[in-house]
Amino acid sequence: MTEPLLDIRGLSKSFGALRATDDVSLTLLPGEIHALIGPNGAGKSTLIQQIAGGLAPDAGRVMVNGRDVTDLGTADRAKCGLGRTFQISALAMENTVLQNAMLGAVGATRSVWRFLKPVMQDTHLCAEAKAAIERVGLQDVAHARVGTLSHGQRRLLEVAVALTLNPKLFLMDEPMAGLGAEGTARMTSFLNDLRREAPILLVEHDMDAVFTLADRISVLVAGKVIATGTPDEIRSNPDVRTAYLGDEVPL
Amino acid sequence: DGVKVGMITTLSGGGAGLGIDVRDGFLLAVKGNDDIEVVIEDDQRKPDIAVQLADKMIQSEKVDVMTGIIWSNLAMAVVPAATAQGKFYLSPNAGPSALAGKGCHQNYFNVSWQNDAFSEAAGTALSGEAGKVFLMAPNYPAGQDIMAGFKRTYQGEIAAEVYTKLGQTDYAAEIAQMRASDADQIYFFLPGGMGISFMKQYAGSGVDKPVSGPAFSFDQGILGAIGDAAVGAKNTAHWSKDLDVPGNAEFVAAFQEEFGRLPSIYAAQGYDTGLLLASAAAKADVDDADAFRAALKEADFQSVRGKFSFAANHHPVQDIYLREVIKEGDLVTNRIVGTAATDHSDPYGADCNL
Amino acid sequence: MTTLLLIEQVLNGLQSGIMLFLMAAGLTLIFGVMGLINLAHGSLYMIGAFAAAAVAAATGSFLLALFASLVAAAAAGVVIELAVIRRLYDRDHLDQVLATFALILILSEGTRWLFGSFPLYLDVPSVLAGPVTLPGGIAYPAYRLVIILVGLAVAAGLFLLIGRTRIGIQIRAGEADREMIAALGVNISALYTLVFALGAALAGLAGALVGAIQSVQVGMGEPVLILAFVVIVIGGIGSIKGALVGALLVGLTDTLGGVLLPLALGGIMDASSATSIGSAIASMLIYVLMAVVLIFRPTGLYGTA
Amino acid sequence: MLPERMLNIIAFLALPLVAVVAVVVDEPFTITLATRAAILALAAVGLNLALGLGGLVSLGHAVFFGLGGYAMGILASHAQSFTPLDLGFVMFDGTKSMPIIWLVAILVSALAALVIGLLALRTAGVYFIMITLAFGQMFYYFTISWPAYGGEDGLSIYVRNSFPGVNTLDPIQFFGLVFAVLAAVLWLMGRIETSPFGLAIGAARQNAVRVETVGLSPFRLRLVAFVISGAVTGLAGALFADLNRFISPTMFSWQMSGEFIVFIVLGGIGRLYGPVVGACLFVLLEHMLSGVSDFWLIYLGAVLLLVVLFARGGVIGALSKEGAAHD
Amino acid sequence: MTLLHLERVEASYGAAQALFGVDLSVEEGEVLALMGRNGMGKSTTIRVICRLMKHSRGTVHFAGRDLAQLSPHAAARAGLGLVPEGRRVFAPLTVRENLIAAARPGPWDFAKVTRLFPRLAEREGQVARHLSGGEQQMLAIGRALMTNPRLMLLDEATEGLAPVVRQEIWDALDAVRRETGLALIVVDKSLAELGRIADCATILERGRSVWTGPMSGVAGEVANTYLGV
Ligand SMILES: Nc1ncnc2c1ncn2[C@@H]1O[C@H](COP(=O)(O)OP(=O)(O)OP(=O)(O)O)[C@@H](O)[C@H]1O
Ligand SMILES: Nc1ncnc2c1ncn2[C@@H]1O[C@H](COP(=O)(O)OP(=O)(O)OP(=O)(O)O)[C@@H](O)[C@H]1O
Ligand SMILES: [Mg+2]
Ligand SMILES: [Mg+2]
Repeated sequence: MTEPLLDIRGLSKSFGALRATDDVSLTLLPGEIHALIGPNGAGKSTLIQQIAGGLAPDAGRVMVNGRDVTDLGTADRAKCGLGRTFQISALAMENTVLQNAMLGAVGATRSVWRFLKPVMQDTHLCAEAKAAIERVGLQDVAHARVGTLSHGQRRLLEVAVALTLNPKLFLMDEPMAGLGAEGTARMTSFLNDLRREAPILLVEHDMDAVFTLADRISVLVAGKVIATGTPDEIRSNPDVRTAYLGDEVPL
Repeated sequence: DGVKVGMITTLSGGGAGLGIDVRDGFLLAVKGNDDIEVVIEDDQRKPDIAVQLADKMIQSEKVDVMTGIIWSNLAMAVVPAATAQGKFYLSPNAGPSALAGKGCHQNYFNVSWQNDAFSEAAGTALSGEAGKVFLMAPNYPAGQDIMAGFKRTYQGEIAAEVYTKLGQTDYAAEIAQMRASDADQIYFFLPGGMGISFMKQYAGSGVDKPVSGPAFSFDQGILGAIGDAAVGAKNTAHWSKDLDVPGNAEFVAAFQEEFGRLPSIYAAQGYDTGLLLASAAAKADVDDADAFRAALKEADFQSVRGKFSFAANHHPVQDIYLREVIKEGDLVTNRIVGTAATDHSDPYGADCNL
Repeated sequence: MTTLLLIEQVLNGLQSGIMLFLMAAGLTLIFGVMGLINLAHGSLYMIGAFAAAAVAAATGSFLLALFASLVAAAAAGVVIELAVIRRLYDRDHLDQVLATFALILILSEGTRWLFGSFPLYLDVPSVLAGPVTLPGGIAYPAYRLVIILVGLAVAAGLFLLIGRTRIGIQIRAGEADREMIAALGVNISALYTLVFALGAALAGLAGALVGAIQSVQVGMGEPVLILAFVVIVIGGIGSIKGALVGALLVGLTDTLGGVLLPLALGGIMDASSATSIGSAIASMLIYVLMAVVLIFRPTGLYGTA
Repeated sequence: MLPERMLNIIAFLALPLVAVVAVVVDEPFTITLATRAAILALAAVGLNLALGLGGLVSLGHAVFFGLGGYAMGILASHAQSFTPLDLGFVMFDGTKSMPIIWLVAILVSALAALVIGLLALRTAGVYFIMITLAFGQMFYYFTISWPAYGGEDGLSIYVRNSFPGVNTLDPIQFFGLVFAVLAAVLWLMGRIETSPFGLAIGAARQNAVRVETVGLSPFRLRLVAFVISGAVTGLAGALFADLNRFISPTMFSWQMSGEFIVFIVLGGIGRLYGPVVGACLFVLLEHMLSGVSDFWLIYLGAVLLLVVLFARGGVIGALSKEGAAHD
Repeated sequence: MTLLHLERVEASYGAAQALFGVDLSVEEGEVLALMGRNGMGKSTTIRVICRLMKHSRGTVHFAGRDLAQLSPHAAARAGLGLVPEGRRVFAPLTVRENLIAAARPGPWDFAKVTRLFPRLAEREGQVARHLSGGEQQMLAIGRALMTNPRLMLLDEATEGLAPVVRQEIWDALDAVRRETGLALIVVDKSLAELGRIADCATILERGRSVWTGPMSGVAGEVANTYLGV
């Protein structure tokens, strides 16, 4: 069996009396999309935060590429190859689309401590950033300020910035949210290709997308993983149906 | 041709009252005098602005004489540079010790007092009768100077010495210390609003030890704001509106007529400064610096303080009176009750090699 | 120092804290709850004091003077809000700083223009003039006890208004997202004018109450402004309880620091340097307190991120 | 309406133009004013790196301004009085040479900025404003009651310090020197703004989480910006002390810090030349209005108010087509 | 009776025009689906209706009144309830306070809203900042209900909600509509779910309303051309 790129063991996090994640373990293997689904407030974003370094877990370890990153901060984990997108867009709103992508490239190439050379004249960084923008199809608005983009366009830019980091694996929190039908379809096929570059831990409420993309699905309910399996196994799991799916997804 | 005077003083913001008094007194003294042309600028009580304005006076206005500064720290910023460039400076207020001793200058004339003067006189006057004294002043050079002046001449015991924060407005803690101490008398220097706050709070505290201080805390400009709480307090000054010397009553009347308020010691100092300047301008041409300096040195004018002359370091030799705060009808004001020091001059002159 | 004196100084510290809270109360509302940096708070404080002094001089009634301070400051607040502040809510903090800084200049100098450059007379009413004797034999100025009571009443009133009433909730919602609360049908502009006027009135009341035992003069508001900000920030922005605790801490630190430091240093150096160094450090103490609090609790004692 | 670049060039060249005209018509005080404007602009340009680009609203930059000033004052006064400065581990004769003074001013204020930054940058927003204010007040009260260098009275340095090849006593030459420093710093700041570092610190202002997720530490970015910013303001402090030949605790006062912020907002936040335009305008207003009446501060207040209310993006924003540089 | 009527509405963000001519109307008790690809002007249209943005041309009438005359809060009081894009809950306020801030008299009150979203009752005292994404979305919907509107505007109101919850919400809104005659404008991406609740649809393309008709008409050719499905 191949080594998992992401291996989390026994992560727990409580807010007061609430156990937001409760002894969660899961893995992400090369080349796969592992979807994490579950009802609202089940602890998915909390889990992603603990993996990305925004929240310190009460217990448990996070291993990236065989390295224990539990005690590292967000920035250092990003350097270890964690690329992520947010449930609510986190972008530099006054900057242009291209500048946001450039920022990713600057971070990835560790070239931030340069004070005198204009960043926009750095052909290497520019090429990286432009390539990422093109891949998500934002080249037409490359010079628009992010503040003037529509919601959907911002979601795409989130992904583009993550791409510039050339990460070893992706954490994506609801990348389809706010995308129209067409956009969702494009994003779906895009992620489908992307998994070959780096595996994706995907949190998503769009069941069409999840069942099309996922190689494995884990279901989180009230902080606990109640099931992990192939899409077919999950689809037919009666607990999952009552807790989460309802009758949306036909058997 | 006449004398061009540059006056830099504080005309805006919280400390403006003093500057306005000095200016008004000065203008009253030189009113109608065609020999004297006055340019006035507002220093906002900021040293760097005062320095700039001094440059302006010297470089652009090409004044011959400068005057007006109220605060020691602004004077320290402006005076040395101005006198070094050959200008005369007449101080209508503030007399930092540095400018009286080693830092004295032939073109610097202090027409008010050296900072320690009032408290030295108070120390002398209170010696013997006051018993143990509780001293209080803000923690800055002028505060320390003034307390040093008192301790220099006071022959008795100091019960305690407290330095407060500059600009402090609540004195509950200090008043509690006063109550608890075995002092018989309080001597304090708290200029402006600090003094008003302290006196009001002291009056409400029920502590009934007599208080005294230099005139700055009991001057006409602020007595109105303290009200009855100040009545009975003793203070030392070189002037008072009831001082019976030639010209004083006329000055008080003219000032009241012109500006609709009673003059303060600052107004009197401004007035004397104006008189001094006019006397020198009448005698000598300002372009002849030596002659003009000699004319200033003579101090040939009728000061509203009575006799007035300059010591070798160009600081005043003058009488300092003991005043008491009284109530005249509705008006709270000062009355002279005695002389605290005769022909007083400052002790720093020894270091001055003029 | 005797124990009794120490107790009295602790009392002094606490009462000075409550006085500080009273001075900061209007700012707590405007800055802490509405999220507006109002540097002109000190000017409103000054306006209250001047209005009170003018009315007290004219009528001789302290109660009328207090009422005048409320009315004058509230009226100034309404005018300022309508003319200036209302354009600043959706602006950067910095625009608010610059605009209210400009207001300080206008209000201070305007007051000086109206009332002259000399301090005004305002004294405590004669019934409260003397000291009363507290248990333990401490003589304490009666008027200060009144200030303590008013301060505590204002604290309680604000706490209820902000934390417990629907208007309080709506103000806080408006601070979080003005556009959204308007879209929910709340007339947030009118509400903000009202709250600003209330904050101004509190500042004015404090100016009159505290002005009676301090000096009523142009520029009296500026030190108050800084202290009020210190108090609110130590307590944590938006928390009335925090502001009260912050005020008490600042009051205690300031009072006891000034008294105890020179004494403490007296043990290790000669008396005169002990007093001068001790009081030098004492004057920095509340800022040290604020820095230390913020270093360990970056959002103040009771603030939330 | 002019393009912003044109405006910047005009604003930048206005200062030396005024100074040169002043020489021709023999109005040395105007040169002094221009020098004052240039130095205050320099201080605000320093602050602008932290404030405009990094979003760090420091109400304590007077600390660095004052430290620069006291570095000058202390070194020059020891040189003047031939009493060596005893630092405990070395004795130092003091100096009257500007380059050395500048270096010391820069180092001392950078060091102070490092320490203050390490502590203050744990906070954000209004708390940051207040903690920087707290440090400013500590320095202010300390210098007021510290008698060695004059306490509240300050300290006069009677003769301006020297710079190789320049007669600093001549107003226009001193102006030239100051202006050259300002020009150099503006160039540097322009480069920093467009550099990778500039991009990152700007993004950190808008969204710190974003910067972290690309593997950068917002804290470190801010600290570096704060240190550079403090160093520049410190240099301005040394120049200011030399202009006045005088130092005093007011250099540390919160009003001083506040004025720097006013310059920036007046000129236009987030603009390289904003502080320059703001400082020039402020000095000009102060100079012209103070003669109008005793109550001239009312007019100053009114002008400032009008600018904030109706000129979004400051004076540059109002005059150029671009409007607000950022919110 | 026509509740809301927009005619040839144009609007801009500064210099950038976003709406070039939008016509739409909603009858009392009707559910209108506002559709279109990303960035076509759906949210802008909603903002214009709620007076969060001023339109530069055209007319907006609601319940017989010209909305151009009204400020945002007056429009809301006239009966518009907004669930905005991106939730915009009041982050520092608790769940309960979020709801109370918006309350106006009517059938919907705190008890009824928390019955619809039991999760909100569980989190009653928690500040909205710390709610999960979906919980915030529930709160935004609940908050709009608390104003007891006549017309509710839901801009991507079910984004990020679990499928079961979405179903519950649509069912609940449908029930409310039958009971009280509440009209809805819904922006949502799931064509299937819209099909179940909406009566008719208006499709926007580059800031213009290009197609209006019954919901059943949004299929095949139409859906393909305008929505890319
Ligand atoms: N800082 C916090 N303090 C208290 N409770 C919190 C905090 N952060 C999250 N929670 C609670 O923890 C639970 C898990 O939240 P989380 O955001 O992880 O949910 P989620 O699975 O991502 O849900 P959704 O799909 O709705 O986004 C929620 O009930 C939330 O209210
Ligand atoms: N604040 C803004 N400033 C400038 N332009 C904007 C702004 N907000 C939106 N736009 C532009 O207006 C147009 C319409 O945007 P709108 O948000 O109404 O689209 P939408 O249909 O809601 O899209 P989505 O489905 O992505 O939410 C878009 O082209 C967008 O770029
Ligand atoms: Mg989530
Ligand atoms: Mg939208």
